[in-house]
Amino acid sequence: MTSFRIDGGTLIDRHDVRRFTFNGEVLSGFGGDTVASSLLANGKQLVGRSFKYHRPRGILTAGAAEPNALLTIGRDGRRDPNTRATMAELFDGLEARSQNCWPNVNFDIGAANGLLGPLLGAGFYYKTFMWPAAFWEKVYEPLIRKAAGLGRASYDPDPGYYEKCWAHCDLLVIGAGPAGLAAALTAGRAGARVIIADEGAQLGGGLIAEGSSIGSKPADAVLGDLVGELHALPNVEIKKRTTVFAAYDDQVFGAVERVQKHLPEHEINPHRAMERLWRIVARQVVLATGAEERPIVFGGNDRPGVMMAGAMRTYLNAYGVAPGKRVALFANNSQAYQTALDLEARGIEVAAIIDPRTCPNIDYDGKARLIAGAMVRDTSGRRAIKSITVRHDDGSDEVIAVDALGVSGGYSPIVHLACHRGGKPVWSDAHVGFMPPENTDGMTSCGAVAGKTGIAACFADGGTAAVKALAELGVMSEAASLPGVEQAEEKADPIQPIWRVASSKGKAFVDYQNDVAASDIMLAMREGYDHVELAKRYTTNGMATDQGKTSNVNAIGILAENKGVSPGEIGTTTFRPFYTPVSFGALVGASKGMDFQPVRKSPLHGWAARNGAKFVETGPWYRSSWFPKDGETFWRDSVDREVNTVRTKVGICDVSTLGKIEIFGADAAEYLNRVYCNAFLKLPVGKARYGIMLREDGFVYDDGTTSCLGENHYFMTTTTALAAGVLTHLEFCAQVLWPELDVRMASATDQWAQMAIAGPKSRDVLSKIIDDDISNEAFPFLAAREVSMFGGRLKGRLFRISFSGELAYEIAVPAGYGESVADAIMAVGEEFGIAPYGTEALGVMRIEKGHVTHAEINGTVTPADLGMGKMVSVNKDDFIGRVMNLREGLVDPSRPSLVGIMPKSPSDKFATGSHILNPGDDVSLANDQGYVTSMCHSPTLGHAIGLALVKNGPSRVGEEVVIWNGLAGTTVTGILCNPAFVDPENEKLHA
Amino acid sequence: MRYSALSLLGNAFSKNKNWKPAWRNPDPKPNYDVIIIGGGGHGLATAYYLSKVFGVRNVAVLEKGYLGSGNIGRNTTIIRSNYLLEGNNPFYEFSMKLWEGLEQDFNFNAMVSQRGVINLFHSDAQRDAYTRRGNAMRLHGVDAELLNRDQLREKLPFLDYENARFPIMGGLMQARGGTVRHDAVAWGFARGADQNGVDIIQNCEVTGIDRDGDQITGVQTTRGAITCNKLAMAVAGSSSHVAKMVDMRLPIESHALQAFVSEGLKPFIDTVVTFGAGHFYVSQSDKGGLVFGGDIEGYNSYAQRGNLACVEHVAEAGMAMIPALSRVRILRSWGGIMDMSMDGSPIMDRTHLANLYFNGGWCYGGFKATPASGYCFAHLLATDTPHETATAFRMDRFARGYLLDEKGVGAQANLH
Amino acid sequence: MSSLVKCPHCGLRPREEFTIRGEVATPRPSAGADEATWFDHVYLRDNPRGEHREYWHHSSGCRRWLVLTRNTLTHETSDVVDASTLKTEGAQ
Amino acid sequence: MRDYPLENRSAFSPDVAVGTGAAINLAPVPGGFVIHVLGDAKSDEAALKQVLAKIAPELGADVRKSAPNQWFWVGDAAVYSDRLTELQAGLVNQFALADQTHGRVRMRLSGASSRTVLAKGTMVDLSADLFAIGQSAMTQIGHIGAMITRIEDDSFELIVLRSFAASLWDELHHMAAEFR
Repeated sequence: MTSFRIDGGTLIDRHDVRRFTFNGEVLSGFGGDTVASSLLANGKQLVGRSFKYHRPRGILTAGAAEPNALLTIGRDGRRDPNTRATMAELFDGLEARSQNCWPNVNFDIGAANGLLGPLLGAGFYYKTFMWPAAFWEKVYEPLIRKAAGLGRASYDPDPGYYEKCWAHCDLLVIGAGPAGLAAALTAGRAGARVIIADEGAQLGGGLIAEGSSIGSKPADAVLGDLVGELHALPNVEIKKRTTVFAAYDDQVFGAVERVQKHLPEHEINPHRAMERLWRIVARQVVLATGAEERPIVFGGNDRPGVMMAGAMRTYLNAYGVAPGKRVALFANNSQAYQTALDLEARGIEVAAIIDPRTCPNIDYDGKARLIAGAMVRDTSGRRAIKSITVRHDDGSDEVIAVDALGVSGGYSPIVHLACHRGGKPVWSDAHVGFMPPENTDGMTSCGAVAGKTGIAACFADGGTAAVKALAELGVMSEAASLPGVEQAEEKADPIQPIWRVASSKGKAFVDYQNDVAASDIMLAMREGYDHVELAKRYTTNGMATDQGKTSNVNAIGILAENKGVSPGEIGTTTFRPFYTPVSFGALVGASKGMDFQPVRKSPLHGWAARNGAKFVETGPWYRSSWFPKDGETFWRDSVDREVNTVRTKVGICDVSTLGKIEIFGADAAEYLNRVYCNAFLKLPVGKARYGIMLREDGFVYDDGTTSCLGENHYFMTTTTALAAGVLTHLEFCAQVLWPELDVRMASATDQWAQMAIAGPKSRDVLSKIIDDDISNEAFPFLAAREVSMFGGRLKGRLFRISFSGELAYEIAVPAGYGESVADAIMAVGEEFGIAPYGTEALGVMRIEKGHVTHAEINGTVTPADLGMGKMVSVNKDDFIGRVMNLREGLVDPSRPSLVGIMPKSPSDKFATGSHILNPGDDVSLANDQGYVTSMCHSPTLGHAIGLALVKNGPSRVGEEVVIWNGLAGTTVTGILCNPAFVDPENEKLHA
Repeated sequence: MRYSALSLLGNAFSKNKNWKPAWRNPDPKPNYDVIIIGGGGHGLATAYYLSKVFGVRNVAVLEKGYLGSGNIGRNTTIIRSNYLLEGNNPFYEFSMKLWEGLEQDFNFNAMVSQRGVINLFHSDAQRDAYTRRGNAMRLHGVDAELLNRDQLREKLPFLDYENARFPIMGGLMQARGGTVRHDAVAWGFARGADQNGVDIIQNCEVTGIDRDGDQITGVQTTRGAITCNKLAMAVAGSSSHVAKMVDMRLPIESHALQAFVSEGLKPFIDTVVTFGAGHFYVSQSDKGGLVFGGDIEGYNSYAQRGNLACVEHVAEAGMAMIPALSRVRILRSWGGIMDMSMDGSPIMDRTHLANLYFNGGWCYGGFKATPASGYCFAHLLATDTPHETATAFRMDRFARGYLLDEKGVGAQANLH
Repeated sequence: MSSLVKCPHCGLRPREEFTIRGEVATPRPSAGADEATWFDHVYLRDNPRGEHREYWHHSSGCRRWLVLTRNTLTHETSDVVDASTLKTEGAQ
Repeated sequence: MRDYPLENRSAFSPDVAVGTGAAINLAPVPGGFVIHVLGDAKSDEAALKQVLAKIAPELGADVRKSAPNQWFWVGDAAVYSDRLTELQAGLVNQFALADQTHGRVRMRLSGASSRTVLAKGTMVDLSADLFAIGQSAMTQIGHIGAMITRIEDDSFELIVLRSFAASLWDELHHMAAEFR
């Protein structure tokens, strides 16, 4: 194989030989190479296939805009599909594969699609595949879906570590080309906090490819000096390999740093991020993102070997790679002539420069033949270019043999980040391109993105931009003086726009990756899809992985030309994040797998674990759900035993996850009276009360108990699920609705370990550790107060409340003592047969007792629906939800209301979520009577029981209904009943 | 021109030079029987069914931008009818049935793909809620299936079953759910309506509404004044803004929702899957991109864009569900403006003005509703009575307390 | 400001630290107000395209409710105050 | 049960790894107290602060502002609930005191890389000129709410809800791993 590696190359290190594979073939390159430069050096012009027609494609660019050279790099969990070979740094052992081709990139069966080209024009699929109707689902769609996409993603999890980080600066400089470097240096010298970010592996941008001298110094020496000084400034943070991918509100910029993507696996530090997401908060921004060289739309412009003229120069000067042996250039601007000079300086033959301008104003003194007023209309060559056909201004054609063609159709400023917040780019006839929007608060554009050409002009512009940006912050500075700046002059270099070579023979591509040709854009116009957005959506132009970086402006030009208007009138499609694609890994950071969300652990977690608890995720918490004992193989064995233990002896349950709020203040009672729908004003010290909180729309929000612990001091509990929501709601009420009330709240959820001690023996157990008298007389149902424990060594809060329906207490102790106290309770309870019980048993017992939870309080029920309508105060002037609770629809007697339900035959089972039908009714939504909200097996009753919300439920107790579960295909005859299955008279509670 | 195998072949031979415009580009006439404000999916579908089913053909659709420039072109393309409430479920099922025959009906391939929609659940409480919902669907004859973990693992082996913070327990599947090529829906309805004589007028922004007492007489637009006998609003996203022209305040807030697409991948996931322990839903487009989204931004917005915090939130949920997404790169994000109603369900009703009709409040469920919304709104416009599947979408349900609150979060728009 | 909020108590903070409730509707009606007034307060919104006043709660910071004046088209925030000042100002 | 051995357990397991590297070091701060001091929202903050300034030194307490008219008193000595009741009695209308000694966990992150590690979690700009020694911020570190206080140039104390303490510890551990 011929090597295209020649002398020179400022970025590569020829002592550092790196081996890699491309489609299984072992090749080598050097440190500093990109995969693209090393492939070119190895003579690999054909590297991939296009999406629709599977046409052979080569490397077009040397940067982020690459539409063609997308490779899959790596394997298994480290497999990166669709990686731009032009951005991937070469490392030893790298594995790269071509995509979207079978059996291989050189011979691809899918290329047969090309023969159907005329049928497969823009939008063809909208007009076809409809006959016969059934074929779509069975034949067409599977075929289309099989052909989807380019690279194949791995199904393996990624072993890499990722993270996120915030950064702050006075000035963010985006892009480290000559303009960006000058801006950073200017601001850095003025003492500002500067971050300069560049997507490349090295700083320099356009300076890297610059072969000639600047002022009196070689370009790479100038670059070295600049970077050296920036590194020495402590207030300047340099971020290489960092792509600023989006601009968000309030000057927050998203950037992704490819920290270790360029390293072979054995060099990766597992504790360091593979990629790091930066969220940069910038006070001012200098946008120095440069400009993208545009391809020209002509017949056969996609043949491997056709490359951007500027990219050729980069490969030549930075990587020491020749684009070919005999090269032609096709350009409508003068910058491409520098490529010709650089090629010739390295002894590469430049066969011709084809310039559509009739009298180009250039100072080219090279040897190449200059063909003015001409265009390239066709190319030939099967897998790589062999010749071009030039159409002269006299209409004659000439075929010129070449093995590479450099193209330049002008420059499109990279305005993305200036437009992400809604700004519209502005067309400039002078620059033949869309310039950044004029009013971008806090962002100053400079260099090529602002239309400047030439290193010196960009140096000067960068300095000026930084001075301006810093002045906004009240910082005076002086533009850094850089080589060549004093000689910088704007040279008139009129570009002649060519949106499409009209004489093109064969397909002239606009969007390479999506195979959108000029004829497709014109077809879209003919069919009425003539708005730039419609044309994009109909043809898919600009929708590939490169997001139209090389294609959008040409498509706009073609639309404009055909409509006879300026491209400015057509306008661009919307620039949206991301500038270049960003991995999920980077955006997720460390929040993956078990670390997706943080875990909250109860202070009794360790105690529960030692007692064998099975835990269940409940929001952020892990709660103990049951405690299996030896010999219990099925969860219900344990749950039934736990229930029986509580019902006959005593049990202990961790309820620490309930929300707990300390409420203080002179107006606390008045405040509680307004946030609960039932009365709270006269709750005496030492008493707890069950309360229902409504939302302002009159539906139940949450329930819980609030106890008065002292004058102006209350202690509220909320459900676990709504703890955060209730506190936020309470703060809204206190701060916004009634700031005149003196009420202060502190979340105390974490301060207390709280246990329910329930069962007929609960008092006996607690008496052993509580010093105070807790007899029924001294501490009756709903008593609540601080108690002394363990001979005065500890204080706790004791509440006589019960969710299980048994004689029960809840004891709260400072969290650190929780495990110790729980252990003590287990020890003293042993003689009474105490057992720990979990949320499952608790759930069973509350259903047996007819108590509601969020299974019933589902946001669409009123207190009356839950059988608690009488609790809603009719005496209070005002409370949250009072008025809306009285609306017609909320007092409609046919509303589903709480009722108990059990199977007619005790051996029948049914499921929560089953619906209720009247016997004999058709199965239909119109006949739906309600649904089962909760169910369990009741060990106390020996059969399944449930709670249900049923139309007119309470008045239908005793009725037979159908419990319908269509998902499971079961129907069970049920009987509606009182929801309090156990102890409806509340005798146990008061025992 | 009717699209057929023959027309495709014929045009291929003539190098596709003879295709005719899919729709006309008419100037507004001075008067229409019905003016529909909003040339998005719902407005165009309304015009289509008005002209096709109800014989009302003197109709204009006024669109301030290009046709389909609203949410029809910026959603995640999902269709499903897995609703819980009696007021919603029959309507969405009606929509599903219309989807199933749509392409033959309007002779445009919108690539309706019934690849299945699976909603994952991660707790007993979620399973119970999905059981209730699945049974409500079944009661109405809608297909629904509860999958357990093993059945799910067979279908979607690459979900995180082993190392998940919130382990997946199962899923509720609607096999008839799926995706549709969103833009094509707007184009198909537009082309069909145009062929029936409807004037689709682009770049025509309504700037004022003329009235005489409680009668609407016409509209002021950037292309002049136009009179009409009936005026219909189908401008979800901007409902409050347009309603303000007739001093109407609505139970609606506008919120931005971001959606995303990844780089094109070879077939990766062949159903629509919704995560149950975070905000994330995903499907794969026919071009190979993973199309996904999450929750709204949370703040009122008329800017069609969002912020990074929400992007990260969505990505985190996505990877919690599918760990293999780590090296999949996200290509593009975009934003749409949702009419978030105060109970999370749409409004389709007459208004306090005699001949003004309102259609909006679709929250983020507007796309799947497009055909039925068009059909039912056309029904309302033509007959002055709601279609039998849309009787619950009344404007006065908020005042009267007959809410359609699927989530049960109450009168806070950004929670729905 | 929809990425960052300048909390009057804590300084510049990211969106993630806040819980958003929505528009500052009509003031909460008095206890005796009729159902229509209440309906307006609970359900109806101006939802303007442009300047908008809304409630944000600094839930991961000082836990104060704030009122932002924010433009819904540009996302620019022109004012942030502690929400308790609404009522105190209204009373004056 | 008068002699039952009561034990105040740490939120961390006893074998929690404590780094000793110069670059980064994470350690629990055992013992001491945390008291949430709540002033009336309508009072003048400066006046409240003066009262606090008088009594805080007596407890050896550091006063860290958490919200308008609200502070955390943090100290290394043990304060028993009786003393708290006594204090509360003397301050009736000005302050409410909520003991959070058990509800909040303190840990210290120090070393040359401590600021870099924290920047992986919080948006608050902790550069020395903006966040001086003694300054506090209630903020979020990753997904977890925490109060950050600068103790020394390269040393920060974090106060986190007890239930989240182990999670935050793990998160910081990961964030700091590259510097160990």
